Amino acid sequence: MENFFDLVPLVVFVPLVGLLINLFTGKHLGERGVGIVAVGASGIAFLISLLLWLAQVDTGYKPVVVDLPLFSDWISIPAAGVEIPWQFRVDTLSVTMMMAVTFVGTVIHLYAVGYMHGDERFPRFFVYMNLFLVFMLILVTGNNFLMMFVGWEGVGLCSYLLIGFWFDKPGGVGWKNSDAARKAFIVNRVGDFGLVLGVLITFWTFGTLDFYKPDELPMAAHHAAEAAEEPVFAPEIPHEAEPHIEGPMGVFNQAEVWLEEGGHDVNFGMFSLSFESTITVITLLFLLGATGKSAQIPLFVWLPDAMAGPTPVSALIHAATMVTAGVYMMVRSNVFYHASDAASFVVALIGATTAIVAGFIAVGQWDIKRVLAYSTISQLGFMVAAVGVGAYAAAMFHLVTHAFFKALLFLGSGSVIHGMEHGHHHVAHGGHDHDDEFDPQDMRYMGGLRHKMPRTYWTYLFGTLALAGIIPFAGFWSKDEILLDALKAGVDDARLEGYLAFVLLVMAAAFTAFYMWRQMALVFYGKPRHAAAEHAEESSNLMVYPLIVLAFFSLVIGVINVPSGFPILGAIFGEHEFTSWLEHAVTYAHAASFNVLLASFAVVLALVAIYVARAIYNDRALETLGQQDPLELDERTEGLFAVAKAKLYWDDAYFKYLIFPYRRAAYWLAEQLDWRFWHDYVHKTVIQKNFHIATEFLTQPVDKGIIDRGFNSLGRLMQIIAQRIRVIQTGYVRTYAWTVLLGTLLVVFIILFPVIRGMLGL
Amino acid sequence: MELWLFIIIGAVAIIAAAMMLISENAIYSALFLILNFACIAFFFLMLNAAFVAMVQIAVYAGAIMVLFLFVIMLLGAERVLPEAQPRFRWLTPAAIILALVFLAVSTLAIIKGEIDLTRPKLEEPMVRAVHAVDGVPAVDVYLDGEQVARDVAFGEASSFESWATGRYDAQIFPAGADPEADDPLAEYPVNLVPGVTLSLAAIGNAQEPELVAVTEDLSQVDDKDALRVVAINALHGRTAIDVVDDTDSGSRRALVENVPYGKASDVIEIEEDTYDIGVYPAGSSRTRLMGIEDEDLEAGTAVLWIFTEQRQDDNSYTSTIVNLETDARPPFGSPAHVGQLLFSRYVLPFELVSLLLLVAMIGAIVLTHERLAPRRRFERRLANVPAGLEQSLPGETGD
Amino acid sequence: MFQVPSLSDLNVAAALPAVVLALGACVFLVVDLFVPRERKHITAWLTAGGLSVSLVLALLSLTDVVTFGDGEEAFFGMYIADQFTDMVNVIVLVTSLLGVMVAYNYLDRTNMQRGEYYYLLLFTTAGVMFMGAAGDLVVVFVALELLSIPLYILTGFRRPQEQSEESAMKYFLLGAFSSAFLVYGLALVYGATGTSNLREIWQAVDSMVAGDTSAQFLLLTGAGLSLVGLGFKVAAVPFHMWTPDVYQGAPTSVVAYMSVAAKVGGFAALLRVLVAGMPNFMLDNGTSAAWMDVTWLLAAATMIVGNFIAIVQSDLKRLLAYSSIAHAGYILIGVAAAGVPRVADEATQAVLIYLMAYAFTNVGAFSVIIAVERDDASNTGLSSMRGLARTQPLLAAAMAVFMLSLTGIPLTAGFVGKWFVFKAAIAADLIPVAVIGVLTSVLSAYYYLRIVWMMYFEDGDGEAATPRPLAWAIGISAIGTLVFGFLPYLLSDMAREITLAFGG
Amino acid sequence: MEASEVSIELYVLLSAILFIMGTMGVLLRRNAILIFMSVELMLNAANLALAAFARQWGNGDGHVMVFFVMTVAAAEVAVGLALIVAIFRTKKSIDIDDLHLFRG
Repeated sequence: MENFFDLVPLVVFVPLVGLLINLFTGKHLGERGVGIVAVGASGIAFLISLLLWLAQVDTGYKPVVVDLPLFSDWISIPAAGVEIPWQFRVDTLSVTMMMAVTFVGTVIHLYAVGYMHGDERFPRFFVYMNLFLVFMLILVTGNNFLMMFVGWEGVGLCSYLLIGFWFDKPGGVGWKNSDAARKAFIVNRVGDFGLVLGVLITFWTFGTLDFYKPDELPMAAHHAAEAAEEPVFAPEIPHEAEPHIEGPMGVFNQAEVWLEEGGHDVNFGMFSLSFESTITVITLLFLLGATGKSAQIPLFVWLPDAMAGPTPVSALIHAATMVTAGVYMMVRSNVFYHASDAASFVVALIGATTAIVAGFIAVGQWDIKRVLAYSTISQLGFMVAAVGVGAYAAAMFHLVTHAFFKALLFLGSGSVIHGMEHGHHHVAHGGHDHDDEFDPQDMRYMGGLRHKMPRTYWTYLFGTLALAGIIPFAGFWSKDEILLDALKAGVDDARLEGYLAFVLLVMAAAFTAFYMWRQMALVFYGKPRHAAAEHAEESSNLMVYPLIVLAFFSLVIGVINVPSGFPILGAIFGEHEFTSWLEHAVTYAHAASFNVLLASFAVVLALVAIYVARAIYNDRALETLGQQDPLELDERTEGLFAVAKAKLYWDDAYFKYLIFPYRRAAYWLAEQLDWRFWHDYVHKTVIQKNFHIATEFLTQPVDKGIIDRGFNSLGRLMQIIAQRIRVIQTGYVRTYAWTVLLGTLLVVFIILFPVIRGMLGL
Repeated sequence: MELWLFIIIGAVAIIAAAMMLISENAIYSALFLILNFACIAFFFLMLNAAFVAMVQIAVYAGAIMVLFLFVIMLLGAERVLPEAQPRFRWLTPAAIILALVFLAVSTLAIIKGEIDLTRPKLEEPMVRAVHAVDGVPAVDVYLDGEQVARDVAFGEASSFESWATGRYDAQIFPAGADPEADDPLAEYPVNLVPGVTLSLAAIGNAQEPELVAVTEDLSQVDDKDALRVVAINALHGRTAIDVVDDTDSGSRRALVENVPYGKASDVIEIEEDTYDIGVYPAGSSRTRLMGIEDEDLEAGTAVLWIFTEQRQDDNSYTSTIVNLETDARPPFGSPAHVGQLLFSRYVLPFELVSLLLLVAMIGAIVLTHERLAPRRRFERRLANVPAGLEQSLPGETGD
Repeated sequence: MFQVPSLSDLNVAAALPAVVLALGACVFLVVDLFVPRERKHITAWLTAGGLSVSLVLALLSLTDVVTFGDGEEAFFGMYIADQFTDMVNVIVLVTSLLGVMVAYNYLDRTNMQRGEYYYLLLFTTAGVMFMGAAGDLVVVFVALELLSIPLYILTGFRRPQEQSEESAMKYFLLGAFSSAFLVYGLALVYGATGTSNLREIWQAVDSMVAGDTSAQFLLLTGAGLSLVGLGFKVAAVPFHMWTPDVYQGAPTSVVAYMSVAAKVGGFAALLRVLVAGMPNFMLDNGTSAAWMDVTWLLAAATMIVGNFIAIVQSDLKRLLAYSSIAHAGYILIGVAAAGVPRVADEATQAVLIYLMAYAFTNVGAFSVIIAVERDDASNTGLSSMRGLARTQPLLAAAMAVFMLSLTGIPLTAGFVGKWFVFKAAIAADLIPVAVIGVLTSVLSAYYYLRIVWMMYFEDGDGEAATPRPLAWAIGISAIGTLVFGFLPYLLSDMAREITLAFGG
Repeated sequence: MEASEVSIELYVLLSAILFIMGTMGVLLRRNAILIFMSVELMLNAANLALAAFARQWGNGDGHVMVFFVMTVAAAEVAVGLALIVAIFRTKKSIDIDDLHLFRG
């Protein structure tokens, strides 16, 4: 099956082809055609990932580096010793990411076909979506930091384009949308700046950006073996892997070697740092990148606003895949993080704090998608914290399970919003007053949807339970793993961040269960609180079936990594399958055994939180729900809720301390120069128009049919050429024979040519 | 003389071909083609390809062209009417130019190909094994570890095998032995050069067998009544021998003289006849060591005699002659020559060609066989069908 | 005395699958005489049985479960029973079996149900098998004729329909013309090397390359002319002109079979002659065989011309004819790549993999045409595909799979074939050709996907009839196309051992 | 086999000339039977070359090849003439320029 590995470029190229097809012919294909192409491209990418997975299993999980033919030395300056080949890396980590991205991507694409039905820019949407897949897959399949960075920037671009997808919505919404897009873009730049700097230092330090060179195996197999409590989980990497290190190494093995030897300094020209400190600097810079992309403190502010994009975008990009890129990047660099205690500490702290802070904020939100957005931030915090405490496998595990149930929840919310809009539409046309205040995403207008949208309800319930960490749903397994690892880091390794993370995460978990049940209650229970909710209808099958698929996986996907010592299921599905699978790519992946006490504690905590939520948002409370939350009415929680509702004043703080001063300075300068200049030109023209120009520029070819026209005339050109050529096919035998003779002559002449040339002395 | 003949016949062939091309009437064309074929048959003869020449006349000019003529006559298709508006004016000059270029290129290829004209290539050397060692049941013979023959019993010979030229060590082993592991019974260095035909004869006795390489000549004898004979002296007593024609006791004639032990005589040619052959110690005509009576020697064969002795049950020795007769190689290009090739090396294509002819027969039938009229049984059934059903029955579509 | 060689001398057992088939054909021919006219399906079943037996034997031999005969050479080196032969046998036997299945009802409803059809099919198949196993130029030639002549007859089988007869005539005249070139080419090769045996040619070429260069002219011209003769069979540009006319005029069931079988035979023989016979034929100490340049030029021309003209076709059969020309180009890339000795094996395997993939896909595509074709051979226009997805969803899905496979979309067999061929081309530094290949296959999407488009997005009657054997054939082809697409290692494993190089 | 006065080269050259004349016949004549006869001429030219080369190499393989070419030609003739007869029945013509139902 080694041949399969050569297929890996296709994972990137198939969506690329899909997007090109839609770009060129989207206008003609119609929704159906565009949908088939886009979903097909993503589905094929998934099937190829599946084949890669099979191949990995078949070849004993050996990491493979695949050269992209013809592109293998895309950046090559031999004089400067710079050589960064475009290589793909197929190992268990990248295959995991590929499978998750493409599977969830396919399901969401399918959903989006239903969701975006009737949108005037339907093809453009799927062009962006496939483009996103392309970049995301470049990100996860790259074998060097540069490819990863290309993907990183690319997904950022797609995110920007998609958040502002509805930039022209009337009533100021479009303005808000493009604002949100810009916000995401700018905030991410800060993070990207950190990443770029980190990558540059990495290159300066190691002279290469390759993770591993071809045929190089992750070196510290023995580290992993020591770290694993039970030898069962020692990876089956053959022993010759170790002395294999000759010639140039990839950054990770090089780092291992230098760390082992110790005493290396990195010379930065004006000053030099010890290698260990350099690693810390690099990892912290990477962390900055991750806080941008994965929406961690302090850069998480963009993600809730990013919900302005269409819901499938929120589900795919801002919940399941792109935002996990930071986690993936850190897990990929686990060798670095493992080496730097300081960085690990910061990482764990940031992750855990984000988890609790975002969980807290989520409680105070009324927008159904905002709740989920903060929940996503919180869950990403879990993953980052897991990286911080060294539980790389657990982080990846939570990443995978989270991808399923968060995608499910977002899609479910999309279905709810769709249903609400439908109901509102119905009401508006039914002669009722048009309600300008109405917001289909505001949970205060919902209620009682359980009966209106039963299938959405049930799948949403699955997602909620999974997110809340109720056994046996997927979230339980992964969250438990993280908590256990955090505690273990605290107890066994006496690491402060372990304790800290554990405490914060447990609290965050309780918050999770609470706000999710609050959401369930507000959306699905009680009675409809608005005419729109009364007339809401179940969404189309095209939207519901993906929900069912995701709900199924939210229930069962946890069994891929049943902890050791877990009764029955461990015997059926194997223990720590996922961890031992990752161990072949992630050097410091390790697993902790099952702890009944902790697990029960977490589950009970979640159940208690749900119970509390149920008690507060009981039917009576829901019936009388006005514009205020029961928590708001109760004076004991009033203040807290206000804080949560105000997002912990985080955005305000940003505004006050960062943007406002900046603007003040700008205003001041502008006023000094020309008030008009600032307001009319800079603001209106430069910022607003720029956004429009940018997206117009990118999509005009599609929308205005320029590419289309070009493509058509290309087609016509080919037809004309073909018409010209077909003339030779006269239908007369004699001319056919004539061509045969002509061909013979040519063949003989060409084949004799070298000899004739030699003879004539040419 | 030969060159002139070639030029004249060649000119005729070319003119005939040209006439075939330009004749308006297809019948003339066919006749000119026959003339051309006859010329080619003549060239075949000049090239020593007697059999092919024969087939060319009989099959090609005879059968096939007659078939052509027949079809032309049958269809009345002697001429295709010229078009009022020739469709491909450009075709004629273009084709002529192409053809000339092609001719130029192929002429170049042929001339530059520097076909070696003077020296016909010699055939590959051939070897066979002959077993004449008393007391060894059967032997395998190897050349440098490659098997030439296996399981050759006493008094028998394997068939001739073509072998690549070069120097080899010939070895004999008891049948079934492993040439890698076991020691050979005897060894003998041989040098295979192109054109040579060797018999590797194992002689002597079981204790000390020896190998002798005998050069034979299988080519055709010029005199068609003659044949070739070689004799090997493998007599136990190790005396040199004479082989004498004893047919007419009055005029005894020594065929070969003074052949030492373990050596072969020169190849001699003798007339076809029935002979009595006697073997005597060299120079002596008194003690006849052995002999064969009334031996019919046929022309066109090559005979190998090995004079040896065989141990009897009572430990005495009896003289024996291993008498091997091989057909002389048929002359180049003769029917026998081609026939032998056809039935040995080329048996597969030969069978395929027979299938091909079968297919051609079927094809001729399929393509010209007229469709039968609608079957009667069907019609009869039609007559019995109720009136309303008649239309719904599928008729034979007259496609 | 001269003795006729015995069966064991001939090592007949090594050629068992082919021999069984050829003998079977002869036996069925006799049996068929006793089968009444209206029950010719008995002959069809017999034929299918014979093919199955042979297929099983070939598969056993390919998978090394059973080794027939003693060593690789049979009939004094005329027949080479190696893995290559086995694979060629399997491909052509599968094609042939599918060919019988698609013909079964088609012949009935077009009123040409005759026993000859089936055993002519068998003879052709035998011809291909012997071509693939040829160890001698004579066998190449004779087997080529055994492949061609039944095809000429089958092309004209729909007598007295004018189209069928005309296409048979064209095919025949041009076929005879090109085989004359082949004969002349073989004669020149013989003249240059003094032998017709491929192994001896290989040896002779070795010494020729080492020694003086005078005979190179003859050998080069001979190789070129052989390329012409075989290039005609595989429909390589500019020897492709017969293809569209013949495919359009011939009975569709014949086209379904011959579009693959003739290619398999032609390419197998091409590989035998060029890659086994004269891979070492290099000029001026070059690194690639002398015939490589011309082969890749042909490949490029074939891909370009085939794909371009296909764009403007309005008849399905004619469109697929140009498509099959284009595919000949892709396969020729593999042949060209085999000119570099170090990739010869890889390229050979790639060609066989491509042929295997192509066999399923192309027979399948033609089977769908059979399904939509009316009894009077009409309704084969592109418009017949309109609305097929609504009336015949399964058939349309199968057709979509075939079209995607022909385009070379990943996860179909067609992609796998292209993948291996392009890989071999890149390994052989034939990057321009590989690029042309990729570009033209992008181009080909234009007309293949138009068919998919018509089936799914346009309204029409979409009438079709799929009686059981035809449905089976389409199903098997579709499954084969998908299975090989999903599990490419099935193909690569099958081909892994194959080498054409003579040892030593 | 004594050396011949006429060199093999000349025979091959003659065969090339005849082969090309055959080609010309195929290209230029419209009568299907004549085209067919031209093909026969080409095959014969090839045979002549084969026989010449057989003489040159002194082995019989060339003769056997000639034999096979002739037999195959016979088979081709049988089928070809049958086809011509068949098409004559339908079209009442053996002018190959009348065969152009398909084009393009």
